[in-house]
Amino acid sequence: MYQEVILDHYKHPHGRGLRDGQAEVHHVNPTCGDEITLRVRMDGSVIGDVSYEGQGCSISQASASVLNDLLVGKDLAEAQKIQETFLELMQSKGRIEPDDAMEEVLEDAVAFAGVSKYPARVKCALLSWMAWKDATAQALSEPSGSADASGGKTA
Amino acid sequence: MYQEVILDHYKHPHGRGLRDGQAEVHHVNPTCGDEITLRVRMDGSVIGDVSYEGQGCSISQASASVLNDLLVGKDLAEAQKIQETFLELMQSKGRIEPDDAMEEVLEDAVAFAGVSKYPARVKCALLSWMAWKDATAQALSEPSGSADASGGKTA
Amino acid sequence: MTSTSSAGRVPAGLLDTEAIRKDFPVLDRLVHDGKKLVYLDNAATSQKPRQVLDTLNEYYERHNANVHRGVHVLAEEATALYEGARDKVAAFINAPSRDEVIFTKNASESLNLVANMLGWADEPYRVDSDTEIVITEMEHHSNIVPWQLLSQRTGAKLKWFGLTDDGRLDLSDIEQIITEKTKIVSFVLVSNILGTVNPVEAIVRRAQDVGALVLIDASQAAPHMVLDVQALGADFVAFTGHKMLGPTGIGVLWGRQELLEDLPPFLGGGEMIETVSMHSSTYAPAPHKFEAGTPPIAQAVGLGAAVDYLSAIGMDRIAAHEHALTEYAVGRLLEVPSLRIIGPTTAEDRGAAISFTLGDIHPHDVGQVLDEQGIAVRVGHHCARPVCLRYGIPATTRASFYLYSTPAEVDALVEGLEQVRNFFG
Amino acid sequence: MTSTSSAGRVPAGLLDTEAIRKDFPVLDRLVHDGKKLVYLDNAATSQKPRQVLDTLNEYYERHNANVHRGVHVLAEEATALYEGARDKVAAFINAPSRDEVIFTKNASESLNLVANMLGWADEPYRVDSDTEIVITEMEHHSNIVPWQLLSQRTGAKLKWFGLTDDGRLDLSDIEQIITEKTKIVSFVLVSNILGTVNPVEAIVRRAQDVGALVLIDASQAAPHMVLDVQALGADFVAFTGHKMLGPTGIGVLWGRQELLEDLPPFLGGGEMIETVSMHSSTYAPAPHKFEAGTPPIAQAVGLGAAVDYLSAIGMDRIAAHEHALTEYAVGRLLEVPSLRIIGPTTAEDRGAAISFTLGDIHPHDVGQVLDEQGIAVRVGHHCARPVCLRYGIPATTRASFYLYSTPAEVDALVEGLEQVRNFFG
Ligand SMILES: Cc1ncc(COP(=O)(O)O)c(C=O)c1O
Ligand SMILES: Cc1ncc(COP(=O)(O)O)c(C=O)c1O
Repeated sequence: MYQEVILDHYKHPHGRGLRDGQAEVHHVNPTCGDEITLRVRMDGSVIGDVSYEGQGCSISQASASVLNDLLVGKDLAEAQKIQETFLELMQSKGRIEPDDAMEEVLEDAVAFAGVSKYPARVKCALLSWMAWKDATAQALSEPSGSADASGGKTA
Repeated sequence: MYQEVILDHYKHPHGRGLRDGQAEVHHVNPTCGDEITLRVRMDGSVIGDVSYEGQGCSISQASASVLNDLLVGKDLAEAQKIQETFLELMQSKGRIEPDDAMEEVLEDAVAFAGVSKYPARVKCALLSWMAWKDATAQALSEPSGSADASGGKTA
Repeated sequence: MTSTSSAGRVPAGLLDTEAIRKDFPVLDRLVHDGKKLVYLDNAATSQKPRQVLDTLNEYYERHNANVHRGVHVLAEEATALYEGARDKVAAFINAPSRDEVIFTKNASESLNLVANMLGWADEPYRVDSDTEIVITEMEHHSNIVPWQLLSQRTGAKLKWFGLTDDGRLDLSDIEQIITEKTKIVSFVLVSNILGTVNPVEAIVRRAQDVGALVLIDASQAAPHMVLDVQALGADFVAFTGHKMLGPTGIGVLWGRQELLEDLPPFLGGGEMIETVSMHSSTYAPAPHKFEAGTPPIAQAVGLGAAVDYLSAIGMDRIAAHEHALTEYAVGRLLEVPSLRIIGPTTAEDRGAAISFTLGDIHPHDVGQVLDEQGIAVRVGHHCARPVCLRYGIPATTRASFYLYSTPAEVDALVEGLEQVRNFFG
Repeated sequence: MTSTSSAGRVPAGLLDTEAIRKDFPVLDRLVHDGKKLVYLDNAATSQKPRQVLDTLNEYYERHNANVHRGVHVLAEEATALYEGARDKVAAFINAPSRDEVIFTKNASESLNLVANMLGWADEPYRVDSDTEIVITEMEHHSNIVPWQLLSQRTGAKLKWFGLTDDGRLDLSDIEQIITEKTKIVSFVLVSNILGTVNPVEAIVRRAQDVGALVLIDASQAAPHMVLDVQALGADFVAFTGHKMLGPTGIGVLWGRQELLEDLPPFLGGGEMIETVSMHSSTYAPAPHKFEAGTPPIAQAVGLGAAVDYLSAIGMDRIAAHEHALTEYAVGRLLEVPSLRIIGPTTAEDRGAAISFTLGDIHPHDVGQVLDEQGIAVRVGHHCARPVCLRYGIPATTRASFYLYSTPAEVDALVEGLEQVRNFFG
């Protein structure tokens, strides 16, 4: 599963470090302690920057680096499509063999296809992507930023 | 396990009914709901009477009848010896084959030897005997009658 | 066992028990010097098919590891098997989400779990001294004692539905029993002692009207009929693996997701946390929040195999088999002089457990003499002593059937009861 | 695996692992295209010998029935087997009475059971807002979270012993931590992450001086050394079956008889009662008082077989084997560049679980690359996150040994770590 591409991103991460943004989130993978702090800066409907700091395994670190590569500069709708495609690949339990179309969308991120066979590592690969999704939602719902999380039945 | 003797005692119990006594106890076999109310009258150190009422299976009823036969009129020490011998037999898991000496002590009660192979029924056979032991202890400790049941560690 | 029914009516709708029985090694067991076992104690626990035992062996011989935290092959496999069992159970009960299926050790833990959650919950779920708890007089002790404990500890008032003379719930005073103060209504779907199938809809509707939660004890339903938690309309459903061909040591609590999110945890420990520091902890989302410690991994996997086995036959066909057999058994038992069925005397809205008394012969004696003929029934109060009190009897003898039970076994029971009567007559 | 140790020292005192390994089917498992499994994840769960699996099969194929209430052959047999398992466990831990052995579903339930009992207890045991609870910073989450919950629910103050830099309990402030207000001191006998064996006597003595109860988490001790509850001097001892060759789904709580008599029940339901009416219930004597519902029957019987297996080899010999192996492993691991052991770096007062970090290579990556070579270790915080916080690390890699582990497996681990370093170097 450790493709050369993954190791490269791990050893030389792209866009690492925290820079300005409209929203910041902190996500943890409770089963292994991987952590990421991630900020999103939107320039209108374009992803202006995704900056991050964190600790974790090669998979989670490389995945954040790939995310930065792929999403920064993209239009939100396109970025979301990339995120969904990556999610689909990671949840495929090794059953998706990325084709050219997918490779077009995911670029380096297709290297994570092998990781999808290891459920315990899928969470690592998705950590930064889930954080990005969360931070983006917050950035867009500024200044309120609080979705209704109560719910439940009133007696 | 249903010896003729047991069935006889079951169908024609000896000494059944509640009469005067110095102490009364009520024992329950929680696993099957067998119940007995039993009274003991001591005439000095002699068992004056053991009277009882109850509901239950043939084993528990017959055992109470046999107890009445065996213990009434006996000296306390002798009665206790009989009780202990019966207890030993019932806890033997079918491993004790009553010999002449035991038969001398237990008389009709040796018929319960077969019951000892059935753990679920041993409690039935012992119900009245445990009640008798309890009631006798109470009768002897009159008028106080309350053993210290608290115990435990003080912090 | 080989004779055809002396009553001459061979019920329709039966399963191919000859084929099914081959899957259950214990049914070949000989007892008491060569008598063939007639196992009619299925309401206490069911036997296990070869398929479940093979699954257990394969788990232990090839995949055994602790779940959820490992990156090695065995840990991945064990986790996939354990979580796969959750998927199977979720599908079996038509749960909207797999995350609503909590594995416990038995139905009793499932029921206690809900009682404890509600005691520690925040409003609007909190059970306290201003509130009421509703159960019924036909509950298993495992659905009585947890509520008595909760009532003692919180001051909440415990109320219950009584029983009619023919073994059904008396719902005539439902408006007085379930009120605006009621926080939880917990009742059994199929009684383990009376066999009664209870009218879920009427109770759920009233509970919903007053905003009370509903917990259904489906321990005697899940093994025997289609169990659809969405159709039931309850908030929680509890059942136990060992009565439905699964191993001992595994139970299930299904709960509506939003409730599981809102309610506090029960047992604390490994697996149920998100993050722990010495000062405070946060909890994992359900179902893990309610599964502290190493779960009964092999047992969940075994329950998954049991559910596969049941589904392959079809729960509707199993229900039809048992219905036909129960109808036959009720008919034949009522022919036995001085036999009184405690519970419904027809097969309508009735499960396959039949309790009875036989004159004034004590059930212990009935059971023992049957046992000597190889016939295994249960005797006693069947963990439902209030029912015995209600009908003024110390105990009952109970015969209970399952998918492998046959009319010939019913006949053996009836013949056995004749012998009991001769013996104690 | 075939090469002799490159370190050249073959440790003395080892068991005949060649013979022992034949009893464990899973140890022949090939993983990742034919690599032989090197199972070094024993602190998470142990593998099961054929003898335990045979016992489970025999239980289900011949004797399966619900326990305690039946008069039929199977019920008598199942009860005898289940209660016989209690006798075996009682003997294994030198319990003064078999009635002091409570079967639970795992160690986590055992620990929660005590915490809950104390919350509902009367004086003098009652934990409330005037009282204190003492644990340590090296506890498993299962011995932290129950006490945090109890503390939140009762207002009692939670205190703990910190750790020294070399992975031992810092008892220097024992008089300030365990005080007259302390009601319960709960601590681990052998740490599952550090491997540390804790000084029981000093803690028990201080607890007794102030009249506090003591609960020992022996989950990592019972599988590996002679466990004598009388010698420990504690009031309660908890452990879990699946780490000591037993099935999943079974745990043990031992408690002193007079305490079990005085303390209130935890789960309510069938089996734990004496008599039930709708208005009130009374409880059976211990151990049944604490065993609500159908117990993990097969699992208890399986644990009995595990205890037989361990005893036949001898816990002292198992301890000696592991000690020798640990000494060897510590030595070899310390040769690996940039490897840092988290926990004691000698084999003194140390169990057979060794946690370490490898430079700044994340444990997930270490574990994964080892796994590709067939070597199963555990990575993460091992349900002891406060220990990771204490030592400023996100996680560790942990190798843990058992009676079937060999020096060749230690060598395989060390070689595997070299590959990890090459890969991420
Ligand atoms: C020290 C310690 N305590 C408690 C536990 C909890 O045991 P279980 O998960 O079986 O409840 C474990 C193992 O996970 C442990 O290592
Ligand atoms: C109706 C009912 N509820 C609850 C239970 C408790 O199940 P368990 O003993 O598996 O906890 C049983 C069976 O004993 C039952 O028949």
